[in-house]
Amino acid sequence: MRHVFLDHQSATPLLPEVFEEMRPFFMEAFGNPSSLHQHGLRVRDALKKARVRIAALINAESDEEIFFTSDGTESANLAIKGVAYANERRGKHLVVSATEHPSVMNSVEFLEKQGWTTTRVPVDSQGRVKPEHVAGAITDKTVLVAVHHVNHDIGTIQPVQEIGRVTAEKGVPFYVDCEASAGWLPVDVQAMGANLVSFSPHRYYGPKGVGVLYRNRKARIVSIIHGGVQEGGRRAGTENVPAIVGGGLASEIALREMPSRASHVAALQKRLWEGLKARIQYLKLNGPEPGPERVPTNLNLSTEFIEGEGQLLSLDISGIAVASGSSCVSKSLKISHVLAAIGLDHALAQGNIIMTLGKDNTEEEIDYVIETFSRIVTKLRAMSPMWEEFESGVIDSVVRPTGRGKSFSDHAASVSGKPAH
Amino acid sequence: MRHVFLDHQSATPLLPEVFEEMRPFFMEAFGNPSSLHQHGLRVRDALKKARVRIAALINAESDEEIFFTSDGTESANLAIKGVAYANERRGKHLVVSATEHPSVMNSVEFLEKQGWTTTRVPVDSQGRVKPEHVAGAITDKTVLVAVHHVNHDIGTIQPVQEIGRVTAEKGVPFYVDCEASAGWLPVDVQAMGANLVSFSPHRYYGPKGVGVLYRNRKARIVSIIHGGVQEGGRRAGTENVPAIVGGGLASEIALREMPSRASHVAALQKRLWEGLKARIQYLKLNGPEPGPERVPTNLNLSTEFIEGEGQLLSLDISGIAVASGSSCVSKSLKISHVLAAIGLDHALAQGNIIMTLGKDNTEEEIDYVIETFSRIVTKLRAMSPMWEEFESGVIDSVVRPTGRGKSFSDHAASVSGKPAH
Amino acid sequence: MSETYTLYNQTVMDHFQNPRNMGDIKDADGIGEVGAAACGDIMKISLKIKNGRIEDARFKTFGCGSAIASSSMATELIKGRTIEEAMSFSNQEVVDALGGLPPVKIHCSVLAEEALKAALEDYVKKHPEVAAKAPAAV
Amino acid sequence: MSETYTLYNQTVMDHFQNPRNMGDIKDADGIGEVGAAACGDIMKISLKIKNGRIEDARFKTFGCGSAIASSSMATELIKGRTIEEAMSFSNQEVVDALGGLPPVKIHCSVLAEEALKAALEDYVKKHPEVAAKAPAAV
Ligand SMILES: Cc1ncc(COP(=O)(O)O)c(C=O)c1O
Ligand SMILES: Cc1ncc(COP(=O)(O)O)c(C=O)c1O
Repeated sequence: MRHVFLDHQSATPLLPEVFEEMRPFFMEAFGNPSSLHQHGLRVRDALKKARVRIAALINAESDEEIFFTSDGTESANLAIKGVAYANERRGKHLVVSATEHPSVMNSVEFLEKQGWTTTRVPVDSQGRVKPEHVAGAITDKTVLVAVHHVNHDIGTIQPVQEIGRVTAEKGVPFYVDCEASAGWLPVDVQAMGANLVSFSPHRYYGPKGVGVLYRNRKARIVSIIHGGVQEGGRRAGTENVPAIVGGGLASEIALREMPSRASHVAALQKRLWEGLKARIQYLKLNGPEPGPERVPTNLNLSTEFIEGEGQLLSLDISGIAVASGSSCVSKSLKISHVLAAIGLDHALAQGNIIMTLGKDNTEEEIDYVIETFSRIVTKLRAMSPMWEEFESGVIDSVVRPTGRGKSFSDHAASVSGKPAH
Repeated sequence: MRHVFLDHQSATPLLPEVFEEMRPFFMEAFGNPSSLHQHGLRVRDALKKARVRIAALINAESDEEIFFTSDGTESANLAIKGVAYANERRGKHLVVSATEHPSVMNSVEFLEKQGWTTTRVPVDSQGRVKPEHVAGAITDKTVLVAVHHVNHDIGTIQPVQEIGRVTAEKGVPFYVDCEASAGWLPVDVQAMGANLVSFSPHRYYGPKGVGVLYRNRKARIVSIIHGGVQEGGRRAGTENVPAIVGGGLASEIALREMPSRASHVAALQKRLWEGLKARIQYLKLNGPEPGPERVPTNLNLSTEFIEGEGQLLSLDISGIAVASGSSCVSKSLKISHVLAAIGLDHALAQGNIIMTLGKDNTEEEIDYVIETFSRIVTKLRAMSPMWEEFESGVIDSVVRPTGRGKSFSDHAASVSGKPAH
Repeated sequence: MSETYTLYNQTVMDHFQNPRNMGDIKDADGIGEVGAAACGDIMKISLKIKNGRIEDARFKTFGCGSAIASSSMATELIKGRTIEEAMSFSNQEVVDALGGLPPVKIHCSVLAEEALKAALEDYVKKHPEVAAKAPAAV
Repeated sequence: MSETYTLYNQTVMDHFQNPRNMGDIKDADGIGEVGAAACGDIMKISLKIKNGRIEDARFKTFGCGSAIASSSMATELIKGRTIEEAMSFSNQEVVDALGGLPPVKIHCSVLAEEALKAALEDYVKKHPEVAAKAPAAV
């Protein structure tokens, strides 16, 4: 069977050359960077090299601004809580966009339980934050503004540079979660005016087990994982040396290959979206059209009248790996808060499918996906009472309304006795 | 040059078979366990297997009691803060021993800034905590007792089983940091009466990048790294799959080989201590004598009249890797708080050297270390004004007092103008 | 990858991929359509009833794999039962027949039970004489 | 491992391994012994002074590698200087001559400066006629 991996947002395979770079650090150079002998000093040098490479990827001024954590989630937690705790006396107000990743959202919620208040800046129907809304949300108690570079679900590119100008003007530290952009789009921390940036090399063919936090001197942070004085006192715990080393090389390669990777996936993104659009009716693209406002790796689709998990499972059976933001696939039985934030109709949120491209996908694969997916949609629609009720005029389409029938949501509420959430 | 690695407390090389077990999870089975497709499900199975293996190492009732973090430090943070935050309404008092690892001590200090209070239970001159002191420290506001199994610096084995009976009687959750014992001594969470246990496979030939927290249902914890719902909602963030897989196998092997590894290092420990004692005068062993009260991997020595970093550097030049708890080798310029807690004279704390054995050390290596170390001590003493002042009767020895001269500490204070810390 | 990894067990996957009794019954004697407020799934079951016995059962489902498998299995199980027997049908039968469902997906089997009960209710409403015989279940 | 990794640079390592001027001077003209409260290091420098010039300097050090290297280097640097020159000796000279020290170890070079100054002070105390000539530095 053909295997097509279209879930690069969740994972990317390690590059063979990165694996080779990591290999000596498992058995031979196995030392602890805190040790003062040969074994420790050797790996200390290796960490330094990784820091320099990662600084280059994001145009940091100095490798001393790079801190290693265990993943993107921990980096986001450190950015949010580290700044909040460090500036507790100055103020306890945070500004975040409504479509931040759960690692940001849930960090903020945790702080709210400890007495912080947060303003969640809404996004438009394409998922974009307006810089003026950020400006309006900042108070004299605000100690941090957090707006991600690219949305993990719908691929929207945020106007971070403009927001960076706002925060600079107001003198508030600016944190940009670049997990969904780093390695794929240029991330220039200086041009962005970012004081904190987080990401993880596992998103661009580096290893799992390492996250990065960039932090410049304009943002004070304290540690959130306490213990030894690793990472300049900002992150205690024995460093995951092989992963850091691998993350360094993956970053160097990502920087070098960015133009070719980006144009490759952009072409596939266009081919995939246009192919699907031509073959499948009542299909909606969530987030901006492919182009300058959307990351070239991501397509977030809603297939009307059918539910996401069934699409995902059927695709998997055909060897195609995708994700979904439908409530059925989430452990919490809730639709992605991003889809809620862009005001997506519940009917469409339920039919959500996320396809994320990588450098190794091919045109043939894309054509196979288009073919297979349209077959699956037909099969699932044949099973769906909603499709039948749409065809018989009981309910209307959200994607292409006919003016006949009631809305799916009204119908769903009437049969379930409660509005869907 | 000969290379003798005697710093197994800081790092152990990965076992080749563990590396092989991890290998497919970098490039082939690179999926994210949260994904619902083939690639995700495959690694989900692998995590489950690792959990079962780790549960077996510590005799946990169920693999559902095993949570993965990034390292022993994070596990300790999660145990302490996770329990503290979860039980905030019940009480805000913690009991810890005075010689816990910094990951525990500094977590507790952080909580103290947020309104918790802590009782630090003192240890005796061998570093042992008395169960009755723990009992006496518990109040009706106590939500956690933390006493490590084995001390990371001086190798003291704590009477955890007795302490576990105390905490069970009082109905207070009991957390045991087993980082310095797991894989080397039997850790039986049920026999210990522990509700939480932390450790990291990198201490017993597993990979860096993974920590373990055992937690049973009697201890409520909340997450401290917020985001997705990985690890049953207890630890957000993309799992470090290869490291978890490797940690699983390393645990299985450690369990199987524990008797032979333990008796091997115990014999070397005896040989090393007796050899050094016979060759070097004014040498003190910190912590209990090799035997049932001391972990067989560790020797913590104080070489009187010379300082630790010089010993460490000289040993390194001779190919021997060791650690030191002297203030000169710490980034904070403070002696190990463990040495302070056992009331070690400052003069001896300064001369501290820590040698930790591993399964691959040999008798020949030990003999080389004895030979080399005694040569180094002679050379450094010849350079030391303290040795000269001892020989001339100005100051006295702490290890073997002669009754002549003042104490080193008095002398040091008089020349530096301030008492040393 | 040589082995196949599936989210659900083989039986569930089989019923998802090759659903039994998918579709509608023309001139159904009872139709039930219910929705799960928890996740937004919708299930419709139509029944053909003759001489107090379920002769045919069909489903249509808007929902996840386990919802589709649950409705497929429920219609299989229910065919041939009397109304009285069907009235006491429980989701646990579906779960058991499917060889188990993940805990978070048990509600899918509940939805199947509810859709079936709703279809029976619909039938009973149209046939008050049946209601008189089995009042407790409705 | 083929390469050698060292905590300090080559010069520091050389002075640590092969310290210059280690020892005591019999009948020294000035002896200074100082300690660093920060870390507990102790350094002793003894001087042989003839015609207002440092003829010989020796050290003994209880301390880390950089403390030993700093005292070795300080005694090297100071030999041949006049008392007046030595009075304005600064730890930075030691740091520079060693090709740099890690930030956390700069205090070791300060200790060397202090030990030297203490030894000079000791000499001056015994030779009040010198104090009269260079009062500022003491
Ligand atoms: C935008 C964004 N932020 C943070 C994270 C969390 O990173 P990690 O999975 O490395 O913990 C993700 C994960 O996909 C993400 O997409
Ligand atoms: C007793 C003890 N606890 C906790 C830790 C911290 O573990 P890690 O180094 O895996 O972060 C250590 C580290 O050596 C330790 O010895």
